[in-house]
Amino acid sequence: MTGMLLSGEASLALALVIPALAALAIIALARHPNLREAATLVAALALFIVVVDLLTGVLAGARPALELAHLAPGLSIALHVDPLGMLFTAIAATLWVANSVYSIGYMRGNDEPRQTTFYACFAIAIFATMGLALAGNLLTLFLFYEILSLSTYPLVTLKRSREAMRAGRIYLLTLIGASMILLLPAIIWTYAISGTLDFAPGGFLAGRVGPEAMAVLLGLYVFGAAKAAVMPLHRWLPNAMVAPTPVSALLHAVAVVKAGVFTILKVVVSVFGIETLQTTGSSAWLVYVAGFTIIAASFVALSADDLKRRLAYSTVSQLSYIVMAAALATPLAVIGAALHIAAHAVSKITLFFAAGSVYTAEHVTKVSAMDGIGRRMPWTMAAFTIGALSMIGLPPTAGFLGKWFMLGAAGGAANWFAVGVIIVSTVLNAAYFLPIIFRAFMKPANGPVREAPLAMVVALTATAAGTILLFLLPDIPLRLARAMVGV
Amino acid sequence: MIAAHLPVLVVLLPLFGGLLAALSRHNEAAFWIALVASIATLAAAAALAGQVMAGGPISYRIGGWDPALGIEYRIDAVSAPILLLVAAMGVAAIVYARRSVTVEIIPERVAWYYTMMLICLAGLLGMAASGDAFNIFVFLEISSLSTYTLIALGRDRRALLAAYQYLIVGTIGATFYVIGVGLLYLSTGTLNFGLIVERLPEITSPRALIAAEAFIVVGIALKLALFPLHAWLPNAYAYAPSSATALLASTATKVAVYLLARYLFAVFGIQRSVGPISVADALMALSLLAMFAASLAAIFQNDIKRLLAFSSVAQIGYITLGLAIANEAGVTGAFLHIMNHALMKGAAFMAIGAILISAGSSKLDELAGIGRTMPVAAGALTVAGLALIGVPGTSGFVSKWYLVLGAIEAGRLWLAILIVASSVLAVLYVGRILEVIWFREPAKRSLEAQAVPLSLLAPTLVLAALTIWFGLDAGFPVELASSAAKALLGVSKGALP
Amino acid sequence: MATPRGILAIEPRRRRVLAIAVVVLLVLVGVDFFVEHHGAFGIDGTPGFAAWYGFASAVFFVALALGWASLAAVRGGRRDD
Amino acid sequence: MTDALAAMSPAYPLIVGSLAVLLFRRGVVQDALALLAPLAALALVWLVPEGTSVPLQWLGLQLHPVASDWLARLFGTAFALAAAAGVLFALDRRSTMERAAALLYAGAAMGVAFAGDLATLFVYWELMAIGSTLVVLAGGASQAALRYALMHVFGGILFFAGLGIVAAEPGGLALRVFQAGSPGSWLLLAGILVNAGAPPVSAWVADAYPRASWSGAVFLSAFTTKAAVYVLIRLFPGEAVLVPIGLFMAIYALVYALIENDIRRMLSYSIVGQVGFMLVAVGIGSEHALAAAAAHAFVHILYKSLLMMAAGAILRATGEIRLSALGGLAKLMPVTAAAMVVGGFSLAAVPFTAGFVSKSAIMAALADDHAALAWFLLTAVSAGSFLYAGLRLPFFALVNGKAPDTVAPLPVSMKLAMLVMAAFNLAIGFSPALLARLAPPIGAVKVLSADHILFQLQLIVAAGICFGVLLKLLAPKSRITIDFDWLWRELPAAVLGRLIRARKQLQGFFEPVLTTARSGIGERFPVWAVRLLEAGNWRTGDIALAATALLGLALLVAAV
Repeated sequence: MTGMLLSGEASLALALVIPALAALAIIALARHPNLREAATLVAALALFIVVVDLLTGVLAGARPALELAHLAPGLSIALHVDPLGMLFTAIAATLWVANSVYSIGYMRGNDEPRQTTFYACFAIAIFATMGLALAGNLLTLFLFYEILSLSTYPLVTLKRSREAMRAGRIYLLTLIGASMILLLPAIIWTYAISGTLDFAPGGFLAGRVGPEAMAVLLGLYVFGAAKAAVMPLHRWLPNAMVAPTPVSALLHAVAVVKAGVFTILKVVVSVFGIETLQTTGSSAWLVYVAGFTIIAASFVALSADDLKRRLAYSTVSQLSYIVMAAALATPLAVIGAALHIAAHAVSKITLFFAAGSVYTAEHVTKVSAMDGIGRRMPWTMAAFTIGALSMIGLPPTAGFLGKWFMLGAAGGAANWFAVGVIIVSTVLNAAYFLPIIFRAFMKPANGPVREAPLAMVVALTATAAGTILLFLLPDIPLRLARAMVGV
Repeated sequence: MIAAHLPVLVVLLPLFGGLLAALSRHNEAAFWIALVASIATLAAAAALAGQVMAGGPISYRIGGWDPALGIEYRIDAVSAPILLLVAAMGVAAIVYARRSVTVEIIPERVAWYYTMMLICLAGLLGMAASGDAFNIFVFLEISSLSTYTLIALGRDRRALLAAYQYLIVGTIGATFYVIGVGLLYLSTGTLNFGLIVERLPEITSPRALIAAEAFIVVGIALKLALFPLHAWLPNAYAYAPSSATALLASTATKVAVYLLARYLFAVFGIQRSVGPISVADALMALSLLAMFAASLAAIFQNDIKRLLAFSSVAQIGYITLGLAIANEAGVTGAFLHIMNHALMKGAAFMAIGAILISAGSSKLDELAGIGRTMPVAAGALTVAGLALIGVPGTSGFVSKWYLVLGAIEAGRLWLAILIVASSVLAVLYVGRILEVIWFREPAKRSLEAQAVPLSLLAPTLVLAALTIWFGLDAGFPVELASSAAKALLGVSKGALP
Repeated sequence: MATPRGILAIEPRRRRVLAIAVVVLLVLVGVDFFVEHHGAFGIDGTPGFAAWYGFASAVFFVALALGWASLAAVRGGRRDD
Repeated sequence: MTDALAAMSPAYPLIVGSLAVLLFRRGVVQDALALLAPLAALALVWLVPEGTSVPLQWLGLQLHPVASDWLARLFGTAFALAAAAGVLFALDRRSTMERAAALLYAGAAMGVAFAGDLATLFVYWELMAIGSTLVVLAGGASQAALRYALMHVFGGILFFAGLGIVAAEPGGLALRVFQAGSPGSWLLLAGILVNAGAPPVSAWVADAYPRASWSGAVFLSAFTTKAAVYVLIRLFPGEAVLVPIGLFMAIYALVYALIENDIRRMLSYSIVGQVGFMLVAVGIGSEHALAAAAAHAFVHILYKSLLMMAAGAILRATGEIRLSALGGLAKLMPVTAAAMVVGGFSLAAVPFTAGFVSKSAIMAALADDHAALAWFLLTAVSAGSFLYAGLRLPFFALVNGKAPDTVAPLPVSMKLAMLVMAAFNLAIGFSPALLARLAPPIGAVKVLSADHILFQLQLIVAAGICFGVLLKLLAPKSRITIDFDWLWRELPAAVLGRLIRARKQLQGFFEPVLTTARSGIGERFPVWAVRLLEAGNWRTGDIALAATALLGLALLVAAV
């Protein structure tokens, strides 16, 4: 009926089981690198197939659910697909495939240590992402949110250097700390107010709590989900840049920061309900906070010479687009937010792939050292260019999609602050990305053409192509985003 | 037939087991006696818990005497979980002791050690089972004396000092307690809890009662290491033999907390104002201080056992905080945490004990990379650590959930934030351990660590597994804890005006 | 007769060209009197309007441009070229 | 067949050509492809039937990728001609990047002309920005290209923001007439005006175009600003605010052109000025005025390309583009000289050039509308235009001064391109009906009437006399004049520098305070706090004392 090969429940279970088994297999195959990587690839492909199957069902209207554990009366660990979760699941599963291919090239090309740890923790992080995306209630979401924080800590500290350990401490303390101090009380408060934690279309807090308290509660959620890196809880992200590039890609594109904005978006849509926020105006303040983050992070990016740092602040800025759109709390805005999650994922992973590729081939990390690199690594830098154009939001790239809806929403809501922020930040985005491209292609090359290992080039070409494809064929994410708000 | 005598059997079984073990004078035989006795005790406790959950409180009169004259054993929803917990931890600690004593105890004293463990168990169980204030004092002394011995049996010379310190402090506590009980008796003319509660409304001048309360509460507070009366605990836990530490950390303080709850809710009334502040507020202030000060102290420790000991002080703060919140969710949280903390701290101390036995050190800086050579023990320690933080999926999360829920339902969002904020301190001290044992290059000691026998690891792993089990399916402990909370809050209506 | 100096110092060849131009303009203005005008604003329909208006405009814009240049011009190049 | 054609935007051949150029890198094949693409586009401009193509679904929107009418065809023809002539002119420049970029650029402009809805239009609009940036970049000046790109990103996002907002209005994405009233339409207008080179960002034109290669500037002069005029005609006809903006642009550009030394910069200013004429006409908004604006845009593409070609030829042949360093080229480069004179005269609307036809149409429309101020000012500007384009430029480049000994020979293709463009200029000048066929509403204007020609001749000769008298004052000087670009090239750096200094001062002020505070906490951390944290080392007496104290306290409180 729904065109699915597997039953919905089976798909849900498999989405968790496959990456978990992959982690075990990777550990078991630690001594056989080729088999170990094969395990990663096979698992990634298997997960991809399962998710595509699930997607067919969700597009046809199925909403499978699965209870994993019954924690206590009223509290359970349960999965329940909704369109937004499906979108995130699909993004993460797809990018896991690309990232696995890329990782093999990168980890071997740079002879990185502790590769088993890398692949195993990566698989666990995917496991956590699947659980988080498919979570049926806040408790489940929180559980997987924390697993994600913990499983990525070994990745951030993969280099084990003093700097890496420091970054790891900041990473863990910020993410766990914020989630404990703010997110957990927010969830418990929600439970105390409403007696339920199950996500519901349209939210379930309407009328149960006053506008001021609702604004406070929203604040707890937004800052509690520090993975969304809303200022001032953004410092962990640039610090985590010490990790190898595939890890950065995981943090910025596949899972971690997306988990943050996903949480916020999910809470806005399925806990508060956008209509409730709209009528109470409880999210108005957040537009300003997110807007400030967008602009301030862009300025920092503008002044950063380290390429990955520049990309990191670009992420901080882009994430707050999503948060700002969520705060606008109109159907159009949250559609834009959902699309921007997809668009940012595929373009930012392209940018990081390219940065890692440049590092692998040339050991260049500074923007100022990238003169002529585009002439030497045309594929890599062409992909970088596409990713950068997407960050700016130019057609024909995916970045256009989200901005389109956000601007329409901001204008429709007559929120001129938001419109102004998008305009200014777009120019700033261009101001910190274009010089890299110009430098790379226009300055004379100081050596022969020498691309990074094939696996990396294949991966980054694929994601760059995805960035354009998503623009040309936005149908599936758009349908999911619309279904999310029921229009 | 036996079922009717279960309330007293649960105390007598370990007591006689202890005597037998002392008589056997043979290490191996003593172990088996202890094991059988403790398993029998656990069975008895489980049966009792089942009866209570099914049919309500059980009253047992020793020798058939009327409670006004004789001693009543009373098992209800509040004490049943404690009995179950103590008995279960007893089994785990004894299984664990089989191998740990071979390294930590002089062979001639091993049988004696098992005896002391059983007697200590008997004392603790007695405190929980008895419904008679003075009888509780007797059991308190029994458990304390055996505890001093257990600590003193540690090979480290500092263990003797720690035992001595605990002896002094424990004696002060017991003395305070017995003075309080005396005052209570003077006021009410009875030592039976039920009768005391019945007669309370008739008392016109509560001054003596208030003095009794002061003595009893401070006395118990010393035993449960309530901040700032906690200073004996770090040394005692750090230098006691591993199995003793595991037993004490997961039972002794918990029973004291139970006693405190009993007195505060059933007898004195927790919401009552003494002078300008209520008892609850004072307890809350001390609990918060414990949570933060002890967690901070834990961060700066280098010896993992001491670190965990400070962590215990902090975690006891959570429990007393739950009592101080004094609504159903809060007290449920407190009782949940009594059980969950026992499991996780038991696992943690057993794991570090295994590491200590194998690698010869419990110092943080000497155990770098121990996760490489002892993955199972380090894994158990990790699970316990995550539970201490309150990571979801572990039992620590569930108890924290109820505590925060209690705070929010009491309309105190700030308190909720403080509770979770202090668990961030746990992130720091647990994080230190995890970083060192997993993410550092192995140190010399770590590389030389030998394989650990299964009998050490099995109870450790069982406790760690339970920590996760109760984190994912908390139905059973929550049911126990919430009926305990309901029982406590239900009787507190009859407390002092 | 003193030799003109400065901007009015006109070399002979230019003088010849200028003279021719003036003659041409005079002829054009002369012819202008004999054609039918379709001025929309009155004054623009008068004969010779374009001649004087054009000259005045040209002088005005030269003055404006040179004046602005003397205010806003700087020597050398730009910092970021 | 017609259905298939109806869906074929004339943009496609150019974009495909751009990709083909990238694929076929060498020799004649690439040349042929590059020339073929604009010609194919030209053919399509006239083959695509008038009307709107079948809608396409994308992003939940109804898109009309192709829509054709006389206005689209007029601009399409101009763009195709400019692209063809530009490619021909640049045939000798072997830069695949510039060639591909130029075709992309032309294709995007074509796409704008034939877009049937706002979203399609925007996509091509942004593509145009990318293509033109690459053309500038191909000249090698990456800083200028960066500024250019940022300016277009700015314009693009303003347009985009406006678009996003008006799309939610009842009209949706339909191309329709807006009143600059709602914020959405204001943003839209602002975005278009950035591309048109309106104040306060006019300076980008003169900043970027002269930095392109000798051939690149030819392309640049044709598309962006004219596409903006086209969009204004479509979306904001009769928008009153355009009149003052256009007048300002005309006067501003004239002032800068009169004192500019770099030929191509001068021509770039001239673009702004001529677009100013068009904006005034669009602002007037009568059917006649709109057609005149369109016609002027068409003609402007013809003569400005020609002028840019001439300038490019001079740059190529001599390696020099400053008037102050040039002179006497007329004899050495006769074709170029002729092209420059024809182009300059056309710009200055000398009778029997194309510029005369279209400018007359604009002035007639102004007169019809009784826009006195605009009419008198633009007439004056016309006289001034002749000063620089018809006189100052040719005189100092071609006549005055010492000729260089030799110049590099020009390839035939360049000469051919200039001759073709010059021929177009003259053809329209002699036969205004050619232009009227493209822009039917201006057919009514009688251009080649005696009084009209006389009027223009007087204006020109009078200006010429002024030039003859003031020759020395207008002599080129090596200098730069502060322009609007000061706002974004100097001001931010100055402000930023000041901010950084201020921050340093602030730090210098707070540093001692912070240091004191830090060390103070460390040193004076209370002894009791340390003791509390080290509870494991308490003596037994301490614990007993604490217990007794607590008990005493409790009893005390109870006793009170």
